[in-house]
Amino acid sequence: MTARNLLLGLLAVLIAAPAVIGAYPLAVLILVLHYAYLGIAWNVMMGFAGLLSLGHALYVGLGAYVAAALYASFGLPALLGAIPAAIVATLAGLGIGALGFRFRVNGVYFALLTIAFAEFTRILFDHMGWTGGSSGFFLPVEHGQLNPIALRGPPVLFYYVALVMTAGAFVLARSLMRSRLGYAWLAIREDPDSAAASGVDVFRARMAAVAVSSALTSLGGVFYAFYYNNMYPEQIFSMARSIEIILAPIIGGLGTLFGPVLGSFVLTLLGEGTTGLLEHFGWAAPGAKQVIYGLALLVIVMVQPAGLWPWLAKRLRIGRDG
Amino acid sequence: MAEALLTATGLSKSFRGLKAVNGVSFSVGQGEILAMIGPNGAGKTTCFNLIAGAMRPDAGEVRLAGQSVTGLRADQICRAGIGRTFQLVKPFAGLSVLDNVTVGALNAARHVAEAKERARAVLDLLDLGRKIDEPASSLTLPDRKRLEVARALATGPKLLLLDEVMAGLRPTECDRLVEILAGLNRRDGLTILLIEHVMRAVMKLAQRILVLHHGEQIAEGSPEAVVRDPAVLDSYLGEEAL
Amino acid sequence: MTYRLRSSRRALLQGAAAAGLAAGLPLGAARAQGPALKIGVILPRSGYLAQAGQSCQRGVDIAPQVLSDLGHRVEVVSVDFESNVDLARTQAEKLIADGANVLVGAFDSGGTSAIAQVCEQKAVPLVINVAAAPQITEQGFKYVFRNFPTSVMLVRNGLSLMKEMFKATNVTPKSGIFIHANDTFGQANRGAIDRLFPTLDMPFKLVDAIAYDPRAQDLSVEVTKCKASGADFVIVTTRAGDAIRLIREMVKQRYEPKGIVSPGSPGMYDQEFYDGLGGYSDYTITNLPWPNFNAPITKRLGEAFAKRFPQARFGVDAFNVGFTFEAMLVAADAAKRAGSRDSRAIAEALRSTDIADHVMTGGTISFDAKGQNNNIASATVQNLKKTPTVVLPREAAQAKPVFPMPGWRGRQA
Amino acid sequence: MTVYLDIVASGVLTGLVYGLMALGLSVIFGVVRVVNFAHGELTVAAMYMAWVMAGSLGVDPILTLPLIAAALFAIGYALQRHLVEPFIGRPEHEQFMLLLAVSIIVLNGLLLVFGPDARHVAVDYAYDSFELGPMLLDTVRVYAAAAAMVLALGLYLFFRFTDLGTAIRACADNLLGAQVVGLDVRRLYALTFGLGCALVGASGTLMVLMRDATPILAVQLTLLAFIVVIIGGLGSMAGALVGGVLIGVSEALAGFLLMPSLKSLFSYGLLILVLLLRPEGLMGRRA
Repeated sequence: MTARNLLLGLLAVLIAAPAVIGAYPLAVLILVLHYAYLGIAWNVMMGFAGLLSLGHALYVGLGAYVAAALYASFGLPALLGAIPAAIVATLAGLGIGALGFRFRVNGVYFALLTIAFAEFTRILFDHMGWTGGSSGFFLPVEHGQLNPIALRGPPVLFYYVALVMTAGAFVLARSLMRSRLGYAWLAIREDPDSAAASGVDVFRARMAAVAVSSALTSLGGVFYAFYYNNMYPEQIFSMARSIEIILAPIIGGLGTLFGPVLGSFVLTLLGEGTTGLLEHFGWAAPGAKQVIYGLALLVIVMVQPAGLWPWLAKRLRIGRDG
Repeated sequence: MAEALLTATGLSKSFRGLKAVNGVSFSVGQGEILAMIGPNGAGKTTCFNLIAGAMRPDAGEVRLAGQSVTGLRADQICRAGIGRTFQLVKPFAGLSVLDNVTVGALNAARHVAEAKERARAVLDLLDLGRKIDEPASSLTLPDRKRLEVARALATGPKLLLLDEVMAGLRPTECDRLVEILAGLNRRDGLTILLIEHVMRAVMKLAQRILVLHHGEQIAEGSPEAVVRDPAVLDSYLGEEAL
Repeated sequence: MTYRLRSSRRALLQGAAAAGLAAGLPLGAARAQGPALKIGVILPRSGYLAQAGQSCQRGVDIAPQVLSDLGHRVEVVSVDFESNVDLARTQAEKLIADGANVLVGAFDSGGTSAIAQVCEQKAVPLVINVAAAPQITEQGFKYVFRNFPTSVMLVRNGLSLMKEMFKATNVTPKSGIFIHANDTFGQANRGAIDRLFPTLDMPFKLVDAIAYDPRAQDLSVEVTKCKASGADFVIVTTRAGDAIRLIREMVKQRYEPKGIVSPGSPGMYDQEFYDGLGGYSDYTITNLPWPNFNAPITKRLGEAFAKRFPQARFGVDAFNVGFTFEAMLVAADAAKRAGSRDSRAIAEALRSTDIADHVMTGGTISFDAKGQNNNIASATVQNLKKTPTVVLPREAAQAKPVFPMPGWRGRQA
Repeated sequence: MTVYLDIVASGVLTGLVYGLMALGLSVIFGVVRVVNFAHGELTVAAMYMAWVMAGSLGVDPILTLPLIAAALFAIGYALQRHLVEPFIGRPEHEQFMLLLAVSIIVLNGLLLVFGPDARHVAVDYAYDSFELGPMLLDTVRVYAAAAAMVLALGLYLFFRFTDLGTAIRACADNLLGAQVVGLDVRRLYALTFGLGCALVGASGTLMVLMRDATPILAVQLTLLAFIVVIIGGLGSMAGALVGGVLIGVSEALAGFLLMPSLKSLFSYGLLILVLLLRPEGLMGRRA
């Protein structure tokens, strides 16, 4: 059971899925793939370069707003709008990274810095008139139109876009992990001083990690904008979304390639499954599902802090970073 | 004496008033092995860190093959051609032995495949060939020492800085390492500057010895001469002893 | 308390038949006893909108029984989207996959818009109980029907009722100030006031507009700013909990405006408002659509509510319960007229909705081309003896409006 | 002119309440170095406890303060001993996940038990305000501010002059050194976490006088506590108060002069500046 054919098998199943499953499972899978993608993007910064970002919703929001604004005012289709969106998010990421690293802000303080920037931007967007401020930004909804370039179409289009994005991010992460830059990241994550002594330019490598991570994350934001067709600063830049983004990679397995994907599957199914079970037994009092979800997180973090994928990989005797 | 590969002039560094290194000047000839000895707290490791870019000197200059490298960052100095090990070994614990050394090898290779090849060669040289896929965290202390040397060597240095690599090794392992280092020096003309307490290794390897005490040079010369120099004995055994 | 009222079909049919006979209500032409209409209800019962979501849910819980008295057999499936847009989408798909013929929801404008898109794609009608963002009915949806006023309508009705109140009590404030939460609803109201205030030649000058952060720990600075503006009339748009803090600060800072009026936001008619402020809650006013208590259907809804939720007060929950029940009534009525449970047929029938006797104030329920009900009227609801009481328009009034409101002193908490 | 006096006075009062609310975090984060992301949720739990106690005993919540502080102390001690201890020294993201899970459980547990409606505690002086010259000082917040200063002073004396306090400070300064000299670090950390939670209990009891207890309050309190503690300076009791006042006054002025909805823009801006320029905070020692 090598990692390769396990992955190809999963990909084949996912490609065929829409033909067999109903609209509800399809919507759930879109959510799974969306957060798997964002998990991979976030993991580049944390899993590879050891930088804990708790404000990644900032890049989702920037990506969404830029692409949506360009589409609404100039009709620029999503795929083209994604480029300036990624550029804006990357500049923001580089700005935060440069400030953080230059002033030697690290560990918990770096995490707090990312939170501060995300909340700062949320409040700014709450007051920006031309993006609708806090009453939200709505995209015109085209009915019954299929235009993949502009991300206009039925959910199954978004499913395949999410699948392509996730697979692409996986392959990109895998190649990065095996590249010169990837080795530099892994070295920095383990020991920055020793990495420097081995010829790694720590500052530039970290900035590269932030740039790649924020650019990828912003593409997830572009997807969000055209899938939901509306954005509120309070929801898209929210702390809750930043936390949602880090759950899958941490529960799945930090620094691994498949961790974020597995984590996203497990957590989303845990959520939907708990809701279903509770309703079945009639205990669906509001809050009950979240208490169970919290307990599950607690158990996983205490029993298997390195994440589920490394544990599972050992069981299936696959290379750890498969 | 061969023309100097490394020259340090007037190196000084103090920490909140304590003069750890005070005006140290010396040079290491191309292809030479110089040992730096002295009691604990003499400023040896600080001197190393000033040369290797881990710390910025308060005063003084460091030149490598005629080029000034004073105050450069650790990675710039590594790229300039100085490989170093740490007194307290700092492996990339979560990575495999091969990946640990590949990180260093990337400093001297165009792409990853070439770096891996280079890493395998250096690991074989240091008798770690059989353990390349094990995580660095599972290695014994001697193996970690060898891993540290391997990573420094893999960066393709002109000058190798070794900080007490023999500490904690059994005599046989010590001799084996001395043999490898001597071979590199003979075969590839690798210049070595090492800090070492294990006199057994110093006497075998070093062509010249520099003695530091309280941050200052108190003696320099051939191993035989230095070992008998009264000032050196005082520094180790303390004045009253006589 | 089970939320999934998927009680077996048999029990429901018996209940409906028995109720029909017992009440002697004409069941209309004996329809073929086809299966009941399946309504999927989607509300934020947890998360930051839990308070409003659960209030609407109380309307859902009593609706089937009241609707069956009116000859509509409905089966309700309720889901909680936890005030989270991602879940709004998946839970809407789940309801439709489970066979819901029509959806009702969702209070939060972001969630409602996400659900609207799912309904549009699946051609399943969505009847919005509460959600004020105007854009929802501007996006060209054919399967979305909103029996709830947009913020523009709320503010227009609210401002004209204020003028009516000034005439009724022949007291007119000199200067007013508008203080609102800087969130979706607050911003929408701000936009509406900026646009409408100049056009309605209001008898007082609007001195300033203050936006506050609903997350703020305390609102003392905001009230100080109001007091400093010298305004003697305060218009507020708040989230549930903020209204309490605003009034408390006004009492502490001894700021006594002639009136505190909301053009339709939650906060000043929730049970926690009365618990929190006691006597200080009196005389505050909210202009919003309110149940017409003289209508028989409202009485029946109130009785069902009292039986099912003895500890809650119908008068207080009436806004959320009323609009949520009306949304389900609209859906059931359309299904009955369409004579089928097919979603497209129901949607077609919804377009020609024309319900005269319904719970909330205002003309008959009917939808324009964009699916918006424009006949919703507002009433002036003033808190008298800690109870929301309709004081305007005169024909629906239960008491006379008190304006200007007495000072804070002498009222115990 | 007096309006500015009012604004600044109100800012100082609010700031001291912020400080009171952040004291518990300053102790836990400052000493045990654990990112207590459940701080807000524990505060709201204390508010609910105060509401229940005040309701059932029919007494002013301030009298129940010692009881609730003791209850929270026990919770904190148990939390550290059984949940947090294995995570000391582990990477930050693991600690963050642990306490995030705890916060999700506590928050939604409260929603389950108490429902979403705000719970209010009525006290007769709730609407009074002291007159100090032209200024009107809100009675409740004056009490809370006074409590904040008393607690901060008490903490300062505890850490400065008692053996236990000194031992805990030793752990904070140099964990290894403390262990080497034979301090039972496990017990000390548990006591510190308990002490931190006891402070959360005290501030929760007073908070319920100012804000009605509702689950959604929790996340705001957690973020605010971190801002106050970082700006004020880790592990410094006075720092929490100074940080609180600095934010309270800056928010008040920004709210009054510009727009109240921009208040927290300034606190986050301030946090960014402090994180960059003086990470140890105004009153903290260089880490």
